[in-house]
Amino acid sequence: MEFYIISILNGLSYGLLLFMLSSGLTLIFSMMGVLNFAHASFYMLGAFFAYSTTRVIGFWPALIISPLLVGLIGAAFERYCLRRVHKFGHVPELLLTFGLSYILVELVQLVWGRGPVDYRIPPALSGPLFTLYGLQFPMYRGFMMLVALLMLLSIWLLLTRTRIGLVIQAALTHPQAVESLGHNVPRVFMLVFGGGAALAGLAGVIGGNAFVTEPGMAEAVGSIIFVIVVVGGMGSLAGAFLASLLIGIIQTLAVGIDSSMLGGASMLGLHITPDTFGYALWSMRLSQVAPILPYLLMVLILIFRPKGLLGTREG
Amino acid sequence: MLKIDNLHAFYGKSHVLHGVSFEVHPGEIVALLGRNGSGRSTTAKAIMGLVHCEGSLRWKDQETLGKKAYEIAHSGIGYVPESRDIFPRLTVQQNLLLGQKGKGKGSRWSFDDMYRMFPRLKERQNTEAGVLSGGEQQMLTLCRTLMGDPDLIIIDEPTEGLAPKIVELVGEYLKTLKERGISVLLIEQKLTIAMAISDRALVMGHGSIVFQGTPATLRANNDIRKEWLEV
Amino acid sequence: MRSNVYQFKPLNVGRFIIWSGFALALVVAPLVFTSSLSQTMLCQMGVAIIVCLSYNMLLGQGGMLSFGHAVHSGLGAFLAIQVLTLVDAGTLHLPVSLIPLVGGLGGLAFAVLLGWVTTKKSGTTFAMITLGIGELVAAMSLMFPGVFGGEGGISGDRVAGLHPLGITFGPQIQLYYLIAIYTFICTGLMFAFTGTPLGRMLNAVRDNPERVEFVGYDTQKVRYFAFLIAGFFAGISGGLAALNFELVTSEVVSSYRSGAYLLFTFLGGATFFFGPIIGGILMVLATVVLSELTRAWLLYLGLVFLFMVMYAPGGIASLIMMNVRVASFGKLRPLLLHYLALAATAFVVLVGAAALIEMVYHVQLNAGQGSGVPFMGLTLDSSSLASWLGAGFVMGVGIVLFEFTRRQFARKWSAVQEYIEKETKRREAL
Amino acid sequence: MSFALELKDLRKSFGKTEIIRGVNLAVTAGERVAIIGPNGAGKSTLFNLISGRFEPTSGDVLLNGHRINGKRPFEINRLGLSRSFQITNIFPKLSVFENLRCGVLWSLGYKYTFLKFLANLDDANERADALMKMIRLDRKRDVLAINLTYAEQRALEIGVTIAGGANVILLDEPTAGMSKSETARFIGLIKEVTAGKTLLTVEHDMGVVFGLADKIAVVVYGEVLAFDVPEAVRANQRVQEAYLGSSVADQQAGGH
Amino acid sequence: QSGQTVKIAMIEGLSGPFGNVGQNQLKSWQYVANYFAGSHNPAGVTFQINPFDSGGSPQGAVTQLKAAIDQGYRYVTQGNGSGAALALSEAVTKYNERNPGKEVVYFNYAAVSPPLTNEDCSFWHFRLDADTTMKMEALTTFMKDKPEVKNVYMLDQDYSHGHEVSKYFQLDMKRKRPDVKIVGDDYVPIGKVKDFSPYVAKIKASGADAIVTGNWGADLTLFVKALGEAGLNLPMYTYYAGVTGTPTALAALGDKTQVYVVAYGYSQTTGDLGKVVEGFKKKYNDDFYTFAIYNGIKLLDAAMLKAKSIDPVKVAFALEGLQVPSFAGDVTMRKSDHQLQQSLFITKWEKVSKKYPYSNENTGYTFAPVKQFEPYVSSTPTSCQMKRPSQG
Ligand SMILES: Nc1ncnc2c1ncn2[C@@H]1O[C@H](COP(=O)(O)OP(=O)(O)OP(=O)(O)O)[C@@H](O)[C@H]1O
Ligand SMILES: Nc1ncnc2c1ncn2[C@@H]1O[C@H](COP(=O)(O)OP(=O)(O)OP(=O)(O)O)[C@@H](O)[C@H]1O
Ligand SMILES: CC(C)C[C@H](N)C(=O)O
Ligand SMILES: [Mg+2]
Ligand SMILES: [Mg+2]
Repeated sequence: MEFYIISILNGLSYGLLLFMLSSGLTLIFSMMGVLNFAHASFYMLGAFFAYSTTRVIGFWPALIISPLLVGLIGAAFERYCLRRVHKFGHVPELLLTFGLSYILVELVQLVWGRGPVDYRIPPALSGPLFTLYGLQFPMYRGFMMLVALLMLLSIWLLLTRTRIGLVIQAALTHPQAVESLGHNVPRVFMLVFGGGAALAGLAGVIGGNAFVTEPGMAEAVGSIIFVIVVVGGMGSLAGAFLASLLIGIIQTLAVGIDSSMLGGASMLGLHITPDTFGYALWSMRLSQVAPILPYLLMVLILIFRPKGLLGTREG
Repeated sequence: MLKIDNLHAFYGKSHVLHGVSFEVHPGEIVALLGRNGSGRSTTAKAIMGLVHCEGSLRWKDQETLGKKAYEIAHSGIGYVPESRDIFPRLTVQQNLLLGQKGKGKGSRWSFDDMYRMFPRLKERQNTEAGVLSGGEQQMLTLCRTLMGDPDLIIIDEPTEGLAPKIVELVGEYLKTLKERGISVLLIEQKLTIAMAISDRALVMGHGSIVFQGTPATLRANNDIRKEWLEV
Repeated sequence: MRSNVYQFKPLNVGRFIIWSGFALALVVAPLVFTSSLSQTMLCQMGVAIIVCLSYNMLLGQGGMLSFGHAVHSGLGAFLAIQVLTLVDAGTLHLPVSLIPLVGGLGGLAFAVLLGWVTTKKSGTTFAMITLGIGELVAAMSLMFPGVFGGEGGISGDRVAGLHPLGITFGPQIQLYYLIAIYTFICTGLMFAFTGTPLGRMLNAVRDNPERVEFVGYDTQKVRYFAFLIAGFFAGISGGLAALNFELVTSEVVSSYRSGAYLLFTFLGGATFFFGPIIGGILMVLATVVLSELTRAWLLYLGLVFLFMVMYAPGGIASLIMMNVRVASFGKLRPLLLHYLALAATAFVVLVGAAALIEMVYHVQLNAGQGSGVPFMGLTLDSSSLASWLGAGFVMGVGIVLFEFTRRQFARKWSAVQEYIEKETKRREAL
Repeated sequence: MSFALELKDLRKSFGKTEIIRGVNLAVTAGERVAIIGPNGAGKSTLFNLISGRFEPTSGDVLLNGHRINGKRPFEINRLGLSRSFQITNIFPKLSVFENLRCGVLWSLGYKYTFLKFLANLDDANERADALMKMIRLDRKRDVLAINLTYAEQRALEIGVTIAGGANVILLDEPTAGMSKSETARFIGLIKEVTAGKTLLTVEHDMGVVFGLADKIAVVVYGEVLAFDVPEAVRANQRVQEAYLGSSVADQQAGGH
Repeated sequence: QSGQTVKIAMIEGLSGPFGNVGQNQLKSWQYVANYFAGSHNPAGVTFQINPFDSGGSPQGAVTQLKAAIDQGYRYVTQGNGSGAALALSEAVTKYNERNPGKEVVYFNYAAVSPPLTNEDCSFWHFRLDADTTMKMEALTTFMKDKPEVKNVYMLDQDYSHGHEVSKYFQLDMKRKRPDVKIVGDDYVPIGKVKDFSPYVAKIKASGADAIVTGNWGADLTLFVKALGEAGLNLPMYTYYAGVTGTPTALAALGDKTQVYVVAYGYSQTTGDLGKVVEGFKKKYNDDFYTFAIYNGIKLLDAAMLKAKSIDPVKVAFALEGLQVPSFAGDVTMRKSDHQLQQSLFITKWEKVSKKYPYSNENTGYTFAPVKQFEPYVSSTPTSCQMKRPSQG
């Protein structure tokens, strides 16, 4: 029992972390339709910036500054690269971000070396928040959850309190029409992309010391964040949020479940021995596949509900 | 108010407008007529800064050539494209909302005006614009542009696909616009309402103006009509 | 780039020349590049060409952006190697030269299975499903050592079975010619495909699926069939790869591979049939040679992509075709000089930039190991300000010159284009 | 007698709004029927229901006596019904010729084959060429569809529609956005290419309507208000109120 | 042979995920080579190590092998990733069969997968590291004397390396301490898990009092980190805590962590190796932790002296059964399977002290030796049937 309570808690916090990672992507992907493969790289950039700025001026200022820096870089990238290819459609955009991710990771390695850097949790936030059944719940996790929620709020406000969302959606299909109605489409795109990058940066500042800040960190989160956006449903912020929590919890609970299909099979009277065909598959424990469940989930969702959980439209 | 002088426009390398010159004065309706492919839509796009062009475009005594579309729009020109260009994924309401420029800024027109003009739109206000009927879409684009509160409105074939009654209605509304001091550049195909409501008519052929005058003189001038319009 | 779809229909003479040229190239290549490395590379190129072409069936001709193409080439490879081991063991008597076909069938089989799911959807949804499936298969391949041989992968010996007229496929060169033959045939078949009803409807589906339904075709079926064929050829390339390396590891199904296919197919040019051929060749050059020449190769790669996508979104093929078009109007000669100038200045820029990058990497990677950086024959001294300034200067000058020549070229180019535009209009008018 | 196309108490609602409210219509083979009605009356929706783009909420659609509602568009097309679109809907990145050939292929039974070369399908190519001449686009054979003028695109739209040689053809505002002269030519064209076929066309231009139609169906608010020969319809009082009865209409009609 | 230069091709992932490890090991090779170039080498040959970037992938390795052979290399070395190692061993063997007279010898300095010196063994492959069976032999011998170890939890990466760690630990433990219960045996897909807290919760629930894992890289540090955060400070026994980057990450966790490492060496050594480690640190400000390289050069050197030639075939034969003095007693290249027999150590991660001053990655922490095992202790039997070429 207590194990499940703890797992749920872990699941929630992990889910919120996932949302923190993917919120920026949700913004860009759902609004601009750009599959931003460099998103994870922005996340990494945020972490490394934070590492350096923290040494100079401390964690709290870094919390503000490094996302801004990343945001600027993102905006610049949109302004000088992405914008050129926008008219050629999504594939070139995607490849552009692809190329960027290569470059960023190399540059990071040039500046900060190829190994992890010693980027620590600020003393103020380290230590347990509370203890549950003899396991401590780290304060920093609490902080992380808080920030994730703040992100959710801010994006939500952006989407509902301003027309930016509408302008972009319209501009995706009829840029000229939107412009001739007096909206500065290019600027809006730049802002959104920059904003998305900044969110990724913020995630980096916080994820960087919660986990390990190293050049490999981008690749690690790489595709999972897409899963979230897709499962949640393109164009749906709430969906992404829901998906994050769902995936977080599923994955966490699955870790705790050691039963495999063997059990089910024997229940059905099938009796499977190590030399039955595909024994490996039969004996695969749920806990073992937990980390790849999200992909399974995504495929299933896309097949049976292509809109995604709360999505409004397909593709 | 709008003064076009020796305007040349290009699509990529193809030269479409060859020195177009004309004026639009405050509060007048000018009809721009011509055959398919004569370059009327291109003229409209050129004014909105949507195609690459050379020459001189003066609006409210300022050179707008080379300005961005949104800047021109903000300076008070509204444009209703011929390919309706409604935003299919947004609702009717949202489409109109995007018509407004700096929000809050008081406009001559309110949502209610629009809905009064075309009750059909009110009924559909929360459906996705993409599923509207052809005609409804046409109405929507017109209203959307009006929401931006322009001083000059360029309308490219507004009556296309409209039922005769609605066509007449549109004619009426263009007149009311004029009464409110808004000038209209009306690009038309079928002479019907154009001749009825316009103060002046321009005829375009092969990318330049081949006739200027009142509808009356145009009606009189048969060979022009034969050569540049139709039998 | 005027046309986004390439209709290949020169006089059949021209076509004949092109194809025999291709064949000739395949034949003589290994006689020119004799070292065993270059021969393995040639083999890999053959394989890469096939897989990129098959990928472009989806991307270029069908508008299906797949992130999981490696699944088909990879699983094909696994099946092939498994069969090869059977042949080695003597339990199965199959000429080694047919093993690639086995791979093809493997690829096809999985296409039948997975395509059934994926091609139900199109656009972003399709892309994402393939991404998910790709990730799944990749993860699985490590989890079932039984089937995929775990980290070590599965290895076989291609010198197996009977050896008709002394062909053992032991020596690389023999294998090369096998691959060459496959490459030629597959390329031929895939080109033929573009000229068949299905091929054309595939383009139609890419452009406007809805209307396709109203001319009597089921878009899903069209996509599905194309997917199958692509899977088949991907499988063949997998089988060839298996023979080439005599080893198949889980990396062949990795999403990284799928990504590479996408990148290089695009770089080669997805809008023209022969684009992927260039892409395939580049893929091998980049991963083998470039990584050999410099430690900064990933950076270079990234930069190249960035610039290509930005300035030549049609890929290299489109650049070529543009000039072919110019040439066909007899306007190429005046441009050649400009190209020369461009190349020269660009080279200067590159030298400068590369020198800087190399020095940076040197400082970062082997600091303390002497400050000498070997660079194109001469050695730079990463510790002396001079060589930094020098490199910077070279690059700066290069940029200025390049920009200058570029402007000149641009002017000339647009003039030519204008002429061509007029010319075409005139011909239309005839 | 059996009808080429028959609608029986056809209904369609989107969400709670019912757009088509029980349409009954029977078109005999070889008839040319014009469908008119105010904007948003449901004309295009009607076409969408017939051509399988939407599925009816209730009621039946019979093509040559067979029930076709619920079938997918391509199935219906194979049964010999073809339609054009109000908002041009062609293959933008294919040349004029390819566009037409795509329209031809299935009807000539080439299905999904990848064992034949297009270049050798003489019948398909000849038919495509013939169509190209018919719609006067032979000059632009290899021009990509996007680069055509609006009018040309409309022509191509029709070309693709008739390419399959279907015997029931639906045209949604074929002449929209064309000058009178173009329109006149177009009516001729349509008559020519649909000779001997059953034709349903949506139109707002009374000129076209009276120039083209053997019978006119007036759709208002998702119901058929009248279905009769032009004279009778023009005389019909309710039609006058609901739709015609305007100087514009009279002018247009007078135009012929 | 004296006065000649021997070129060794180092085929390793020098870019990409494990680039940093490879880069470090490249420097290590080059450093040791220079170090021995001077007085220290009886054979009087100079070794020259040049990098070939395989991107860490098996196929990349095979391709780069071709490149090296073209450039006339007759000695190649590699270590990171047993996959690439198996691939190379295969490829080298095949090549040697097909190109007699041009043989190539392969030194494996880090890939620990047992098959390499068992069912898949090859005459041309020499393993300088201790394979998993040996490491587990030593580790279990160490743990069996720890009464507090009763319930062990195992977490490994879901690929052959991880599977082997789990398999051999359980085998050995059953033999030595039947009473010890394996309360968990979990696998994580390599490099996929970001948040290990669910596993920590599971471990807690399982009531384990010790953890054994073969994880490396982020999979190790994230795991340790999660344990620390949850305040579950169980002793952890592992392999690769010394690999580039990991110490830095460990240090960030403070003192409470108890990490034991089983390896064939440690950074506190004095004498020759001690000098190497010190010098390396001075020169590159980086840790020298792949001690196998030291043995590698020493063995090669001795073998060439013995063979009076640098011809690979002769050297290979000379290497068989060769015994040389090393930093911790003698090491022997076992003839039957070409697995180096050497002492193994258990070291513990702790703050630097006067006794153990060496600070890994300047973290102020170090791996302090807690136990040494003579070669015979950790020596394990082999199933290798070596196919030897005809001598000469
Ligand atoms: N996007 C474009 N690219 C190239 N040429 C174009 C483009 N749009 C229009 N043209 C050409 O410019 C000329 C004028 O087109 P325009 O649309 O202005 O004609 P129009 O007078 O509006 O006629 P209509 O709208 O009735 O077809 C035509 O010959 C057309 O071929
Ligand atoms: N998919 C849909 N969802 C909701 N409403 C729809 C949908 N499709 C059509 N409608 C509504 O049904 C009504 C009829 O549309 P339809 O396109 O049939 O009109 P129409 O008779 O073709 O008018 P027009 O002559 O202007 O084209 C319109 O009010 C439209 O908004
Ligand atoms: C990078 C190294 C820690 C890899 C390890 N030697 C292995 O066999 O996988
Ligand atoms: Mg126009
Ligand atoms: Mg309609």
